[in-house]
Amino acid sequence: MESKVKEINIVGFLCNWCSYAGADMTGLGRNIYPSNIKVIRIPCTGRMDPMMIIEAFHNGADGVLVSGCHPGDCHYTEGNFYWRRRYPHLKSLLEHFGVDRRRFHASWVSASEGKKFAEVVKKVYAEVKDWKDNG
Amino acid sequence: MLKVAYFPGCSLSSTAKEYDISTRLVCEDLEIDLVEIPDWICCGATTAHITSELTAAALPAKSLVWAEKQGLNITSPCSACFSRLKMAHLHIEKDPKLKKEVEEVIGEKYNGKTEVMHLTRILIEQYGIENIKAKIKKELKGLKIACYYGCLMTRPAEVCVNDRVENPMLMDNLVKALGAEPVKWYYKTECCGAGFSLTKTEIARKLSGDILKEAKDCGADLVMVACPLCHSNLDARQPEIAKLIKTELNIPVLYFTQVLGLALGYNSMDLMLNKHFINPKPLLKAKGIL
Amino acid sequence: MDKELQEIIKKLLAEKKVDWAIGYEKAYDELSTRPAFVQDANDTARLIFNKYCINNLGLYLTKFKKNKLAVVCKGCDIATVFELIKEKQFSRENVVVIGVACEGVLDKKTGKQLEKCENCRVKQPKGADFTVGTGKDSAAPKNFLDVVEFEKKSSKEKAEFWNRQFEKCIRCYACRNVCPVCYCPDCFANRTMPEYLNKNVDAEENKLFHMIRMQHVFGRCTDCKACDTACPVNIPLTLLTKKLAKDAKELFNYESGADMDVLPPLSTYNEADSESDIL
Amino acid sequence: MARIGVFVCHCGTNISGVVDVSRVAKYAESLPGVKVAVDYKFMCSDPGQNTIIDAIKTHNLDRIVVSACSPRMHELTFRNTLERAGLNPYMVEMANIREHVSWVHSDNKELATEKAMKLMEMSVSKVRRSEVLTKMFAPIEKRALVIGGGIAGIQAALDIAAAGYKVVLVEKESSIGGRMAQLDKTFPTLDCSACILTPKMVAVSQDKNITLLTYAEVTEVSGFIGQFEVKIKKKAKSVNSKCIGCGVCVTKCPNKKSLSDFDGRLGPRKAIYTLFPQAVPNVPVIDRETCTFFLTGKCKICEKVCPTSAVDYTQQDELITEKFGAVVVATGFDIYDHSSYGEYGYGEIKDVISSLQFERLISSSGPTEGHVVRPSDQKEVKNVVFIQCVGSRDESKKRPYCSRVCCMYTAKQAMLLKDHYPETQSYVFYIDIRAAGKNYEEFVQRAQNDYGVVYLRGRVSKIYERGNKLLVKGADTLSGAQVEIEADLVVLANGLEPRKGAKEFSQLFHMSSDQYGFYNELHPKLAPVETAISGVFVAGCCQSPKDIPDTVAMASATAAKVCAIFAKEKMEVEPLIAGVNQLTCSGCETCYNVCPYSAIEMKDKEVKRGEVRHVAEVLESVCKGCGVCVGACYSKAVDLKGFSERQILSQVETATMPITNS
Repeated sequence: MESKVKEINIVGFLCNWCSYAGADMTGLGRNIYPSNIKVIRIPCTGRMDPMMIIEAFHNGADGVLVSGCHPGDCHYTEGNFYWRRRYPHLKSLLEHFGVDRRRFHASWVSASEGKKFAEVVKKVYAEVKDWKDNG
Repeated sequence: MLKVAYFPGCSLSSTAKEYDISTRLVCEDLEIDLVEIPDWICCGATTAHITSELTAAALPAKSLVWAEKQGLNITSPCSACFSRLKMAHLHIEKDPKLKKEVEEVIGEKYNGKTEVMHLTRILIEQYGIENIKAKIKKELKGLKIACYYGCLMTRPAEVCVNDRVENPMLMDNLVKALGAEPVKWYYKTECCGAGFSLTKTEIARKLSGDILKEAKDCGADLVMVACPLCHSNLDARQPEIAKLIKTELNIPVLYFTQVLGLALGYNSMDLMLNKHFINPKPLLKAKGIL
Repeated sequence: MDKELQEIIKKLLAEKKVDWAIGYEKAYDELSTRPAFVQDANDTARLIFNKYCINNLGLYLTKFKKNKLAVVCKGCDIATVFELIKEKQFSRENVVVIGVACEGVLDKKTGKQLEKCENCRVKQPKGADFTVGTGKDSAAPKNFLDVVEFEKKSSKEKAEFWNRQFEKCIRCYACRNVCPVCYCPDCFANRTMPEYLNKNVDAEENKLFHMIRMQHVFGRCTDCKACDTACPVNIPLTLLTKKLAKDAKELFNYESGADMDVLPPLSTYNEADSESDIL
Repeated sequence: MARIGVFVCHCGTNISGVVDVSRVAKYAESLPGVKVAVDYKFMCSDPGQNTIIDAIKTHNLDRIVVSACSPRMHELTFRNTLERAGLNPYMVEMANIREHVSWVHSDNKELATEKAMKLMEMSVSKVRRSEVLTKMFAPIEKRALVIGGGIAGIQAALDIAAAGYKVVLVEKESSIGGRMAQLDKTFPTLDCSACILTPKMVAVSQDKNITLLTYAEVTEVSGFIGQFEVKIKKKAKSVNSKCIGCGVCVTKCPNKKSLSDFDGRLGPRKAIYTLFPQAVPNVPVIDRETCTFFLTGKCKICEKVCPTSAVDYTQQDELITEKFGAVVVATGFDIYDHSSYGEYGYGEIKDVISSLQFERLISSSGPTEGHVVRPSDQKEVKNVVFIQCVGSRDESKKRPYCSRVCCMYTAKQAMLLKDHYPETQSYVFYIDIRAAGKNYEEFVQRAQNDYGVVYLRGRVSKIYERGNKLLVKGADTLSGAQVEIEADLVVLANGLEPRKGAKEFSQLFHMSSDQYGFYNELHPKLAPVETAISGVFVAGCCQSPKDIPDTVAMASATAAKVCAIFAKEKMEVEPLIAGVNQLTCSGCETCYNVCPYSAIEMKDKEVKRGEVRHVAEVLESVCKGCGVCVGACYSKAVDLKGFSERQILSQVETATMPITNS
């Protein structure tokens, strides 16, 4: 059964310096993307406490996206490198608990990649919808 | 007792028989146990590695695996065989896909435990210059020798272990230990043109001529080599080269095992010195060595 | 073997090399052992080691931080000790590790050998200060067959499986309390601000607790099975701890407690780390 | 209970054209703690801000949510608004309903409005958990330490001193001047290096604000911005302050066994020596490892001839500790050692020399007084081959980077040679000519057109010694020909690499360096002279190869950064930083391991009465608020102000809840 657009809820965690600014750039370029994503601003993907993601799924989020600076571009030089380690481990663990891998994503979006941010959200939306509709 | 797997190769069974004979003789004298690989197969030079990477790796792998099973390092006096064995090992190690294919072809596991060492390294580095010195019966006093290494022992840089690619010293140090004088020259690793030996002989003549002339100009009495291909170019082609460059060369070319053999007291017949186109006997007699 | 063990500890206590020794003693029946804490050199006769010594005594090290301790460790327990030293819970100098060779321990409830003992590579303890007895290590590496099998399930099946399991959970926190690396002074599960976890006991809330606990011990858990053994309602926690071990190995080539010089996987990074799954 | 005001901005029609702003405001009113919610055309305008200030006063508000554009745009604006209204500036949150809603969801106004309501609600729940944060201040020791007395260090020291601050300039050699002092002329103007450098060196020695410590090295560093504590080792010079620099001791010293490193080891150096004639300070030092007296106990000639009794053999190394507020690191470069190049003779052919050796040869104060002669036989030269990219752009030597100056100095050296010896002919082997800089390309063109320098695009495969000549074999890839040149001298354009020991030195400050050992700047574009360590700046070639103008500019930039720190009475520190609850800290050192700024200190501390524990503590003036420690801490003892666990958790909860009462 096809789920209604409204029923899909995605939480986005964007780092302040690249991806949040990139999402602002998406706005400046008026690139349309699904409104299901609700963005929470964090200073850096290194700040990303895995507990917050577990809590998000626990609270009923259908999808989670964490986006940060490309490796090497981190405002704090190495925060995203730590995130890049937490992500595969967390994704694998969540999957083990039954959180489908289509529901949890990470991306690198720089402050100038407005278009890319829209593409990423569309992709995440499509994956989450696929999970919701087809199990 | 130093024990090592021995890969003679095709040249040493034919055109460079004297290299094989002197190698076995010298090693026996020094009590180095050469275990000839039973049913050794072609190393692949040069037809294999210009046509198929897999064949080029798989042919030597067969011999390498045998040596590995015996727990031995492997050596070949022929620079081309040495180069192929070594390069195959390096390629297989670097490329897991190739490794898998090779293992399928030879039907055995390749672990890469065997080290490929040129005979010069076995003798000079592993056996040791000092130990050789202790066995010398006849110092080669007054003999000026140009040590010619050629390309296959030294290139690419990965094969040239513990020596300097551009100015190798292994054989020079040996010559010094034998009481002779190594000549300082710059053509140690220049190309002799063996690749064009049959197809564009004029190139081989030109390049070999440069080497011989430089050796002569630097005052060498003889050129010492460690490769059958270099030898055939420098020795067999020498008369025609001399004619071509209108210079009298007449500079004998000996294998390093032969030179070592002389110092260990062996004679012309033992070392098959009569097999060379440029007769070394007059020179050696003049220097009081024969 | 017990005699040798007792002598070593007796000497350590008598020479004042340690303040306390932690070992095993016989409990209420032949199949039961319990941790023994010995302070007096003349009191070592009760110390034993046998196939029922299932506890990981590394647990108690963080509870006696200020003392010099001797601890009896099976080969597998040593990994815990090393992990705790790496996490600066005490210094290597303050603990004397007495390794005991072990042929595998039995779960007295089932009478069967613990699954982790099957392919044990540390039957002969490694890295101990004293070693008692000799053991024969398994040649085969640890296998993750059951985890691999479980991973093949669909995410829906997995979720349903765990929901069934966590419906049983009574949140007694025994799993946390026996875990040697769960030494936080104030566990997130007890916090009220922020309230990471509701205090009500139901399958969803229980699952949240276990998910967070598993995330917290990733790269630190030595898969000692203490939690699995302690669980009164038989939740197969080993399926989770083994998953952690598998991921640490596969993602970061890391084995908890194996190498004292390598930082836990989430405490460091490599510029060449994989980013295959990142958009 | 919080008293929250919500202000929804139309942004003209930018927002209101898509989002039903009055519905957003209405929804806000229904949320717990919200006392007032209004929408307005331009919240950021003066009347808009005044609306907020008035509402704060009328409704006694203590927290504000502004639903408008991106916080990256106007967060500061509204923080100031709150401050003007007498509230703590950190009690405002913005909901980004323009960039993240109206501009990107114009396809569905209903959904856009609902999302705007949600984002506003998330901000309300976040601001309810905001804490009053106070700007922090740290004291500043208004003295700067400049390490390295080359042109970078000299310039930085002079600029900081000119602003009226005290500077200590530490140089490990006996004189300042650095690499630039070794050069003969400079490109692209060909003015004499000493002529432009010497006045600056003298200015350093005469500046009352500058303390010059030559023959000294930094050995230990602790502390942080504003409060660095640095140990400096002053090596024994064996000559005291009575020295007037007459130089008699140097002239009379009979020991000339050593070679002068300054002269590229092409000439001798006495055991008592000054680095070069214009040395600053002009005080000689005794090299105790070669001095006859120190080796044998006999000689003492220098002591006898000194007119002021300045020679003092009993001097000892001295260790001093000083405090500094900021540090400029300008430790410079070494040239690549070409002995790894077998094809150029392993550094063993005497007449194959480095570029710096050539500088000394052609310098009138050099070992040959400016005569370019062959080191092997002191004969004059006719054909000279220059080879570029030696230890640069060479993967096989693990030096893939371009050293930036070699193309230019090679052209310069070839021109100087022609100026000195019109009958000489120069050949340059190059890969590409990189002459990016003001008047640089023109300069290289002059070398080719006016000076007849022959440029050959290709590499040299081998250099042979042939009689008393050098036979240089190479490829000219433009014509496809093999080239052979009979040369008298070969000059290599050695690339630039970090000083030996640069890695160890960086560890003193916990600075990071790249794979070659060059120090990393904080940001490659926007923070090129800062490092990850607050208060430590880098200038010159220790950061990457660069020429003199770039080095000087970079040095002045560091000076500006240092002065900006010193201009304040106290240092203001953003309060959005991490903090440790030491009661819940387990002392596992995870945060200490992951902190990119070394802002975590581990301490044994009495956290409860009678209970000393190993716990973490945040150095507030060092922390930059990235939060990596928070993400890594499993004891949940570290938290980040402004992005706390409570705040984010409440945002997560709100984000996943359906909209109520709408």
